[in-house]
Amino acid sequence: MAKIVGAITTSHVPAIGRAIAGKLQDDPYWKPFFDGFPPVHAWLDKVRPDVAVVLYNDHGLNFFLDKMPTFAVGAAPEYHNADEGWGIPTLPPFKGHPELSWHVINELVAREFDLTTCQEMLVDHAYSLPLKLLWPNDEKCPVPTVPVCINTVQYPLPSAKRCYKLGKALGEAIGSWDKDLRVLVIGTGGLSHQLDGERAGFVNPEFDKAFMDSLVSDPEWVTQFSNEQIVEKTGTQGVELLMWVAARAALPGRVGLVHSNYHIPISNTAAGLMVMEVAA
Amino acid sequence: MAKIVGAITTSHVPAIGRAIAGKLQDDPYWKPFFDGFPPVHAWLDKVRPDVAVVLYNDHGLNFFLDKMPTFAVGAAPEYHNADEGWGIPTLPPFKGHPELSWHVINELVAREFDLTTCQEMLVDHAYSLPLKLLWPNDEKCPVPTVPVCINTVQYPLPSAKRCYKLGKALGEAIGSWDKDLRVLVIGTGGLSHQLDGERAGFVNPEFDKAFMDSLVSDPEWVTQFSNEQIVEKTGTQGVELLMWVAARAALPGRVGLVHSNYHIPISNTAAGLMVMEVAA
Amino acid sequence: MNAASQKLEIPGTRVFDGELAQKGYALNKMCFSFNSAENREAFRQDEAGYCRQFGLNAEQYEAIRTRNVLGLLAAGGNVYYLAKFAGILGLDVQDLGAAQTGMSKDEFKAMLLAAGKGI
Amino acid sequence: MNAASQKLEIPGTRVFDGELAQKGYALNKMCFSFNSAENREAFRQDEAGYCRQFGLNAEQYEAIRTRNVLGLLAAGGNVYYLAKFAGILGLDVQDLGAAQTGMSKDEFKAMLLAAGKGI
Ligand SMILES: [Fe+3]
Ligand SMILES: [Fe+3]
Repeated sequence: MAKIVGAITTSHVPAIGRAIAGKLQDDPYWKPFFDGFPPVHAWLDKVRPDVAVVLYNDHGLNFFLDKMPTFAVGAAPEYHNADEGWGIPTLPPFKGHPELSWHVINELVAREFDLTTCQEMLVDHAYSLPLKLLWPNDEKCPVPTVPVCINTVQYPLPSAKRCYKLGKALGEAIGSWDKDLRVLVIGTGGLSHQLDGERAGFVNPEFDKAFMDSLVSDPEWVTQFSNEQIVEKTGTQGVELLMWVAARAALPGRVGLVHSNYHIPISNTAAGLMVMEVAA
Repeated sequence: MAKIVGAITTSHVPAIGRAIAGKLQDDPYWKPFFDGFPPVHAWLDKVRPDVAVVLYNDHGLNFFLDKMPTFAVGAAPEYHNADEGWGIPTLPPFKGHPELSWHVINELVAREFDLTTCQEMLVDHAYSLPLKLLWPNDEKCPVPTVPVCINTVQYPLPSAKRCYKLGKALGEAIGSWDKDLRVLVIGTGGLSHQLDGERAGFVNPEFDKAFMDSLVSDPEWVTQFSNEQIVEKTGTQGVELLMWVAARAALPGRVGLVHSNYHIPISNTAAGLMVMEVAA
Repeated sequence: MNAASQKLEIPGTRVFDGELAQKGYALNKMCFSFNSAENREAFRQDEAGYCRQFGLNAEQYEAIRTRNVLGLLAAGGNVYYLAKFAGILGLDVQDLGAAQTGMSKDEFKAMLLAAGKGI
Repeated sequence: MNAASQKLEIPGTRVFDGELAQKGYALNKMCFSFNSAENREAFRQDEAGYCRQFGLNAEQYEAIRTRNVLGLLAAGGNVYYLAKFAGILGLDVQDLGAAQTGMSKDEFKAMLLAAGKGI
């Protein structure tokens, strides 16, 4: 049976792409952010995942308001990164894993998740950049991936509670996969930031820290809040922490914290990073 | 508060469009089918709905396999009928009801249905023809409508059990709408038929009759079956009865049967029709 | 327990699952394009070129070329999309039914009428 | 009980709900089109014509014309789509932040750096 090796949660911001392209990793502005990743690379070398399931949110590249899914799961042989409107160089295509995709889709629909399935799907910076941060030295992402996209564009968004349930069911689905492979779960988004409105630039390190702690010790803590309350506490785009909630929930039982980092700011964003393993 | 006046469930087949265009209502082949509708018209004259929520399945007009939703709800000001590939004349656009659409979307997502929301949406014969059958003398459908589309194209389809829950939640959502309007629920699809494969032409009147009876007396009866079992009993497209399950479930409590009709064949299909009211 | 593994065998019947959906993607995408009259005309003008443009494999192209309905299904075609191809050929669902069951169209229609007797 | 009616007022903050989604549909559809470099160029060539083609209302067009970020939000713009318009103008999210808060870009950046001190 398949085994989940752990979960990595990280922020994503288009500016990371510019920093990578410009080799700014050691620039004083960027160093505290990029310095979070070598321990992750060491952990990945140790656990050697065969495939990654990536929870992320689309930023208006693949989905528009004519067909806006709450939860979308990719089932393509390959996922292309594409121009999002600002002409940043795109990363090479990501290999898919249709067999795991369909297994996950079948199991989640059987568990009453009303998925949108995507046999063709463009993936944006929320997908491409975290994978590049995890495997910076590989020209192409070395593991095949399965995208799971959560709507953070148009309300009503799924609640933190629903996302927790999605993650839990996803973990069970992966665990029931009849293949002897090691699966990594990735959640990208957040932490506190707000791009739009008079409150632009809002961040909330106290809440972010409490949230990061809760993922280890009490992962359902955040499900007490409505999305509007999460926005109040973390900013309009802080609600992207929903991907972290789902990724953590995919890990069965208690977890151990392998590594974490937290830094403000990158661009307008409070950047968080966590690596969690299933407790022995 | 809004009030559900009842539910109408009916089959849909492209050939009905050809029969209407050709004025074949009194043709011996078509008469037993069209004769089912005058009692429905009389009932509609009595209950005078202000708006209709239409559960139907798309046949590859609005959705493709690149983004195939389990449940999609329309939130457009207007829905256009369009060429489905065989060049049948299209019907005039259907007026939407965005306010009810968003109310339903908000309530259903709050109840953990993972909808795809559609602010632009083409509607096919499964939508246009049943509405034309209900209001044959109006050039345009006289009531605004809200589309709720259930995937019957690509497996895994939502189970009958999940569709029952959707319908129940939809009924609660409508019932909680703070407008003094009369809402009609429509479900289109089925009954037994199979278009594809060596078993094409399969129908099953015994099962259809049992299913129609069950909607009145024991609406959860059919939820004991998996979709594969429903296909075995009703044919590959017989599974479109899922829309009937959801429409019936939207009616709170016990129902009275106002009218029903059943006729084989129209085209390859066993045509069913039911009008149900909430029991006093 | 594994929901996906509960497969029911139904004679003469396929459910369009992930396996078929993967296999038939190019074919179904082409048929989906036939919602547009312009695309139907482009297909009529140059069938082989149109099929190539959508990346049909040899099995799919052969089934299109020979109007082989069961072959199209075996190649991953989904009936909801294939119906649009049938539209190009001027075939209705009873023509398709006859073609798949090996009956004449009259026999196929008679079978359905018989099924409606005495219900 | 009515899930939709539980609205929370957050100063300087809007959630993009059904009401804004309806209001901003044309504007957001135009901004979505800016994923394509060709469309960005078409906009640059003829801003007014491009906006007309997408059916922007007067409020939306005026906010586009005057590069008024808060006006675009008030007109139903969604930040994820508006970011693509910002891309055309060569603005990053810190330019947008400054524009919305009335700070200079340097002040806005300094505010964020200060928020990161001593965490
Ligand atoms: Fe983001
Ligand atoms: Fe149908």
